[in-house]
Amino acid sequence: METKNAAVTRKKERRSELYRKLGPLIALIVLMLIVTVLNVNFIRPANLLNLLRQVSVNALIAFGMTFVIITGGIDLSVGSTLALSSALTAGIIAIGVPPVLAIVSGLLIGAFLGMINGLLITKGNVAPFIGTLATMTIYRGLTLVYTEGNPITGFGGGFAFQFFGRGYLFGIPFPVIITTAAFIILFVILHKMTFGRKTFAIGGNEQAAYIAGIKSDRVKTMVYAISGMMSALAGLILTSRLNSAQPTAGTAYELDAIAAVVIGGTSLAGGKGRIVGTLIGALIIGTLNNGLNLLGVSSFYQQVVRGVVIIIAVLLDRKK
Amino acid sequence: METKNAAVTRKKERRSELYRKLGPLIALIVLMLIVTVLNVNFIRPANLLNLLRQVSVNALIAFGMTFVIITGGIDLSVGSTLALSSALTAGIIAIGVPPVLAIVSGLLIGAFLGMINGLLITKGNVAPFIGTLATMTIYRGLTLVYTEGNPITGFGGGFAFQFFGRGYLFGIPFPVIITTAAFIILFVILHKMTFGRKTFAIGGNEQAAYIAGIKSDRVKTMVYAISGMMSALAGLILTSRLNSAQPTAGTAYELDAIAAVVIGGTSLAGGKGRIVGTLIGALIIGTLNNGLNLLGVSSFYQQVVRGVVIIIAVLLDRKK
Amino acid sequence: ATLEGDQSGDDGEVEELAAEDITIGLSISTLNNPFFGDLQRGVVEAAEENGSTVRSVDAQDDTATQINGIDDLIQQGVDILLINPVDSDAITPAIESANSAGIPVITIDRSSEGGDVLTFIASDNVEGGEMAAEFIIDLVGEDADVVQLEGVPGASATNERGEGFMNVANDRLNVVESQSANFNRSEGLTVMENIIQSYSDIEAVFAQNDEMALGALEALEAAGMTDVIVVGFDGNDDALAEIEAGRLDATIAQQPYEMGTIAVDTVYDYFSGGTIDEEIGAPLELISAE
Amino acid sequence: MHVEMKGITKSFGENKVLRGVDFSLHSGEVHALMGENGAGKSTLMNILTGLHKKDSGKVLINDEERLYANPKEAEENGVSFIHQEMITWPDMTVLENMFMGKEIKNKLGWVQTKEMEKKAKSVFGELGIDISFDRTMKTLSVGQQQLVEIAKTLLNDAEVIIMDEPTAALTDREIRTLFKIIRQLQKKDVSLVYISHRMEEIFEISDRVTVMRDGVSISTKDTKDTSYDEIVRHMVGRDLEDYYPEMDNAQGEAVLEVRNLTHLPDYEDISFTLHSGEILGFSGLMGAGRTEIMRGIFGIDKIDSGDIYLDGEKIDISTPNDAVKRGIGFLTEDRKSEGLILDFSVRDNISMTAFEEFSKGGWINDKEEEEFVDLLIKRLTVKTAHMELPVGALSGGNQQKVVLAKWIGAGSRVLILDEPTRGVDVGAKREIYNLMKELAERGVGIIMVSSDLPEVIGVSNRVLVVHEGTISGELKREDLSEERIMTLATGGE
Ligand SMILES: Nc1ncnc2c1ncn2[C@@H]1O[C@H](COP(=O)(O)OP(=O)(O)OP(=O)(O)O)[C@@H](O)[C@H]1O
Ligand SMILES: Nc1ncnc2c1ncn2[C@@H]1O[C@H](COP(=O)(O)OP(=O)(O)OP(=O)(O)O)[C@@H](O)[C@H]1O
Ligand SMILES: O[C@@H]1[C@H](O)[C@H](O)CO[C@H]1O
Ligand SMILES: [Mg+2]
Ligand SMILES: [Mg+2]
Repeated sequence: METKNAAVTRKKERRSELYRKLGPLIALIVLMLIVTVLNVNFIRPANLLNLLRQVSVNALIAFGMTFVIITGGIDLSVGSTLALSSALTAGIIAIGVPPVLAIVSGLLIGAFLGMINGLLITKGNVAPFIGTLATMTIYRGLTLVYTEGNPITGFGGGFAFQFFGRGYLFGIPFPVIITTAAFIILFVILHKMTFGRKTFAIGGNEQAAYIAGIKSDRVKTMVYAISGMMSALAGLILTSRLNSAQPTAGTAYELDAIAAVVIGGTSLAGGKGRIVGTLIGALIIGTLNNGLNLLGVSSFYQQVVRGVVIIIAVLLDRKK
Repeated sequence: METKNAAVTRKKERRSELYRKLGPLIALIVLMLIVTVLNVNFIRPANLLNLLRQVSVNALIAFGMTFVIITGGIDLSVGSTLALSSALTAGIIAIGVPPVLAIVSGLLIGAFLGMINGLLITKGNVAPFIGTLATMTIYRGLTLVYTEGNPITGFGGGFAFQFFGRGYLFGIPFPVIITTAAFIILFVILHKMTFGRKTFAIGGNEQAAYIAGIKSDRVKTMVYAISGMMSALAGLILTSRLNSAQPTAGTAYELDAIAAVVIGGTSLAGGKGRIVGTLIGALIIGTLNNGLNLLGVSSFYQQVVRGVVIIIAVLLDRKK
Repeated sequence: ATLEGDQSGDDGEVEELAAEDITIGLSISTLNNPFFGDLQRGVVEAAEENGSTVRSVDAQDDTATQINGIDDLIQQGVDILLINPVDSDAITPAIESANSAGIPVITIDRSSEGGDVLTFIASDNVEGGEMAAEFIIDLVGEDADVVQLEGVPGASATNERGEGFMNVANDRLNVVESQSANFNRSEGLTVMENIIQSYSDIEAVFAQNDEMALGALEALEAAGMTDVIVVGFDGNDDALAEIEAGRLDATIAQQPYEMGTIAVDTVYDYFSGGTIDEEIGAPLELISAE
Repeated sequence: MHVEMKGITKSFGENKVLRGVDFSLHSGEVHALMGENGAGKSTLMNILTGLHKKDSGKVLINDEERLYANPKEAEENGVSFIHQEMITWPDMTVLENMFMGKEIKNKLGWVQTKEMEKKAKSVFGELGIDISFDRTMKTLSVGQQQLVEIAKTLLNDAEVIIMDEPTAALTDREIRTLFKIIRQLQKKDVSLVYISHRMEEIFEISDRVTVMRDGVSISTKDTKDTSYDEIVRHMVGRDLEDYYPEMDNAQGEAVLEVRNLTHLPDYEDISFTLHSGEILGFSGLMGAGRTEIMRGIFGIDKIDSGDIYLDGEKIDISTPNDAVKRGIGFLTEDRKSEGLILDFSVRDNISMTAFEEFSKGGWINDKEEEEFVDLLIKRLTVKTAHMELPVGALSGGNQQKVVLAKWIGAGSRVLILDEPTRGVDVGAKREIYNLMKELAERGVGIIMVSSDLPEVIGVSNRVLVVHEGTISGELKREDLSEERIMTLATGGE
């Protein structure tokens, strides 16, 4: 009896688990179908590639955010980190550093800015919401100070840097390739490596994880560094695409990234989540933006629709 | 030893409690002293009244936010609620409804918008962060749809409505009087009445609150309604002061309000907080904005300074 | 019970002041746009040259922040206010408080709907919009499919440029799509990318400022639509460089720096007892590759 | 008040927790409710007090069918429940806690603190409690919190008080106070339901005993007519042999040496040696500082001074990670908040301390992990349907085994067990003792902090007694007795 019961529970659990995993995916497919029916242009390969390229910036930021949220934290500074690291990278290229080196420096700058968040939160014991709220303001301020409020343009960077955001490889936009690579690497780290396990454990019960010998301060600091680095990567793509580092770039991007993560089924309470879900979440948001534009919905109504879709997606996920 | 221990702990606790309460106040006084030394204009009564009037909008929103945060929630939609209720009120006045009635309707609209948040969170079981993130977008979108993106102006409202944001009573700006009144009422509700106790109880231990017979769904819904109503009140003051309802009004105001609450010593984890602290927090932020302007600090550096002050204030509070 | 702005300031004679004794208060709508950075620089440099003091505040595109900032300037006892409003309506009360404090006001780039203003310095945005439309017709002919990228909804520049553009385009061009990209470069990029998906035959784009035009340019180039005509507005450095490089076709150049210096000159005129025109036009110029 | 519950059934989803339970409570009696972890004791009482809805069956109060809609209504009708997991607001004051949801207010709705204090004072007086009302709950010891909870029930003139494992976190002195209070209440004709896993208490305090097993009530008897063995038989469905295993494990070399460990004001100058294969008991009163000492050794809290040696070599432990790396394990007294991640699977919980066992260069080998976890689940006979079940769904005893599995899996050579059997039923307790013995026999050195005197005496090879933060004495196995330990624990010679 007990075992029969257990088997039933097990089966049910698996099924609900499956729903939970498939929920966002089904939502995405339905959304894509609707848009296609309303405007067949949507499904054309050119538009889909365009869509993917548009999604890449938010997706990259949201990947990093997934780690942060799984630890039970939040990173509001991603947009400002994006802007500051982009501006500094543009500055670095402008003084003649080879573009590949500059890109690497840009990523390291992002990781460093993220690390500051991590240290504030772990060593300073500041709540993630308020700590990254503060650095969001600070990094934005520093960006404006550094750029004097002007976009940095004409900094050069040659083919390599231009290719970064604007290139194509086998007909696929390079940012899409970067995003795919980042996804695979982060997927492996989160779901196949001990670092990911530790990330989940901290979000599940930090005290228990700490006592089990997990260096939670170090893991958290690294997680914020990952988030910073992903923001920087997104920033570099944007900078390359726009051929310009904008001081106001990334404003309010944290909201889209958080929405992607949550729509993807990661819990804001920490301890639970999947990076595949985040990818799907980012695609849902991207499809929505792209689709609503294609359908000629006014940008005012777009906001309403976007909010409603976020709620529906989250409610669907609740219902399993 | 046990009793001695207890006594020591006790004393320590009282002292740290005192620090906790006085911390933000001391920070405010120090800040005011610094600004005064650098520019004596700051301390002139006319400027102090000006400062208070400037603070009133953020303070009102932050008062409501205090309730929300004490329940362990968050309300990101305050800025959009402010904009939507202002626009609708302006519309109501424009069709000739007497201003006092219109003001009351405006407050009810705000409360209603807040209630929607509350229901989403309690009945829909959506995390406050994501639920109010969604309504933030939706309310903003509705505002833009309603106003067609244009400010509403010349709607009239006569003396009564103008007085609301721009009047003086005994030489004191009327918004300051409204804010004081709201503070007193909310203080009593939070700290002297059972509703406040319930608010704390829910944030402290929701399961326990349920067992103690507290209808937490109802209390939470009301708390979000209070937050919405305070946002609407702030919006009416703003609309009256600007003589215009702006569709983009209140953008990012949630961040200043949350900062005021947290600087004031209310914990984002819920269950702990004081509305006096929030008032002080709002004054700190206001003094900072006013002071930095008086000192002629460039707006770019202002952002950096503001972020740093938030961190310092929170760290000071941590250290007790 | 009284109202802010009720007590009228000293309406008497203008007290003459030497340049060194003048403190100018400057309220800018946002410094996150190079256009206004230039404007501010124009004011500051012209004032410094003559030994005046400038105190400036940044509204960060928020109307409430702007009136707070202006209050702060009034508290510091500035002699005159130069205001670049975020919103032409919402600025009225701030101008009224300045009036009641007896501080004269000059608005720059965007007007005020109410209060007493000494003068208003701006380019003629309606005319600028018309110039852009005419330029496009010259290049692609009448009835071509064109797209307009609009600025921040509700800003006077958006409304006026749109009005001017449509004045001409209504009868002589086929505007297939007109969407807001908020005067912002990255939004210009995405909005344009999306438009391209539905309209592959467009021949020209009018962006209500250069930032959006530059974003649109990247989108068009990525789609291989390099022969689409793109016209911007402002004449900022990046845009001029792109015109030089032959990628951007034209921009309706405003001269923000000059607007700043004109404003300061007007201040000196005022304090030496000169008469001031009600409106002062800043030069507009269409800059194209030729 | 007379309570009668008949044929109560209750399922949570597929899980049939109660399958026809009969239970009755006479006025003025102390009725013990016993049963293994997960037998359904708390659930039954939650149904009585309106927290859960029954599926079928009858509840009669004074012979009338009656269902309380929620716990508050039950309380208002004189039925109070002191929950197993104490339900408090740590950041709120004692007074606020006591009156939560039933504040005294005036016509305007203002809370009347003065009057509430007056009322609370009289209740405290009755119970002989002296705690000031403005302290926050979290600053009280668990025992004091428990007393406040009891005082709370008196505020409502409760006629029925349910105590769900009230002594799990108390030491003997506090238990004595509690029993005194229970007797006073009984005189006032209050009926009590007393749930506990501690057999001695049952015989001391209760008038009748009901035993539950697998969601059914097995027997109800007058306490004086039953016996220890009978109760255990009813609980586990068979006879249990000796409760404590034969402690004949041989002891080897010193593994852990602690020298002059000090952290004021919690403890001072703590020195002792643990040998491999030894079970070293730590006894003492609540608040004596045993937990603090263990946390100090394990690197959770900072120490002021002192040295720690492992295998004769001085080591530096400043974080738990340093301890875990060196093969020290720590089963904390608070399983839920420090020992487990309740929503995580059995597998994730067990593998948390032992990544190296099944990963290379940070890469996890899923297969190896599964085998590793499976082995531990089998070795410790953790009762779980499968390893993906969330740990929170297991019974208390099995949760405790998961924590043990985690530390055994980590290859711990030194195991610190803080209250390892708190809230664990007899059957599971025995299994845990057997495991401890087995580990000791394989050379693991074990420190067992326990407030359960029979347990300390039953399984320790040697006992150290802690009094006010210092070690007040050491007792060899042959010298162990409750009297000796209590004398040392209270500061006597
Ligand atoms: N809210 C709930 N949802 C699902 N299952 C529950 C819930 N509450 C209890 N259970 C399950 O019901 C069973 C009985 O639990 P209960 O708490 O009544 O046991 P108990 O006899 O009090 O055990 P213990 O001695 O460990 O306290 C357990 O299997 C438990 O997992
Ligand atoms: N009177 C008190 N005031 C505040 N905190 C207390 C008090 N009594 C105990 N505590 C808390 O609980 C701890 C109890 O001490 P500790 O746990 O070290 O003793 P113990 O001998 O292990 O007792 P226990 O059996 O409860 O585990 C204290 O160190 C402190 O953290
Ligand atoms: O005139 C200015 C510029 O065109 C700027 O790009 C946006 O704001 C307008 O007011
Ligand atoms: Mg129980
Ligand atoms: Mg202990």
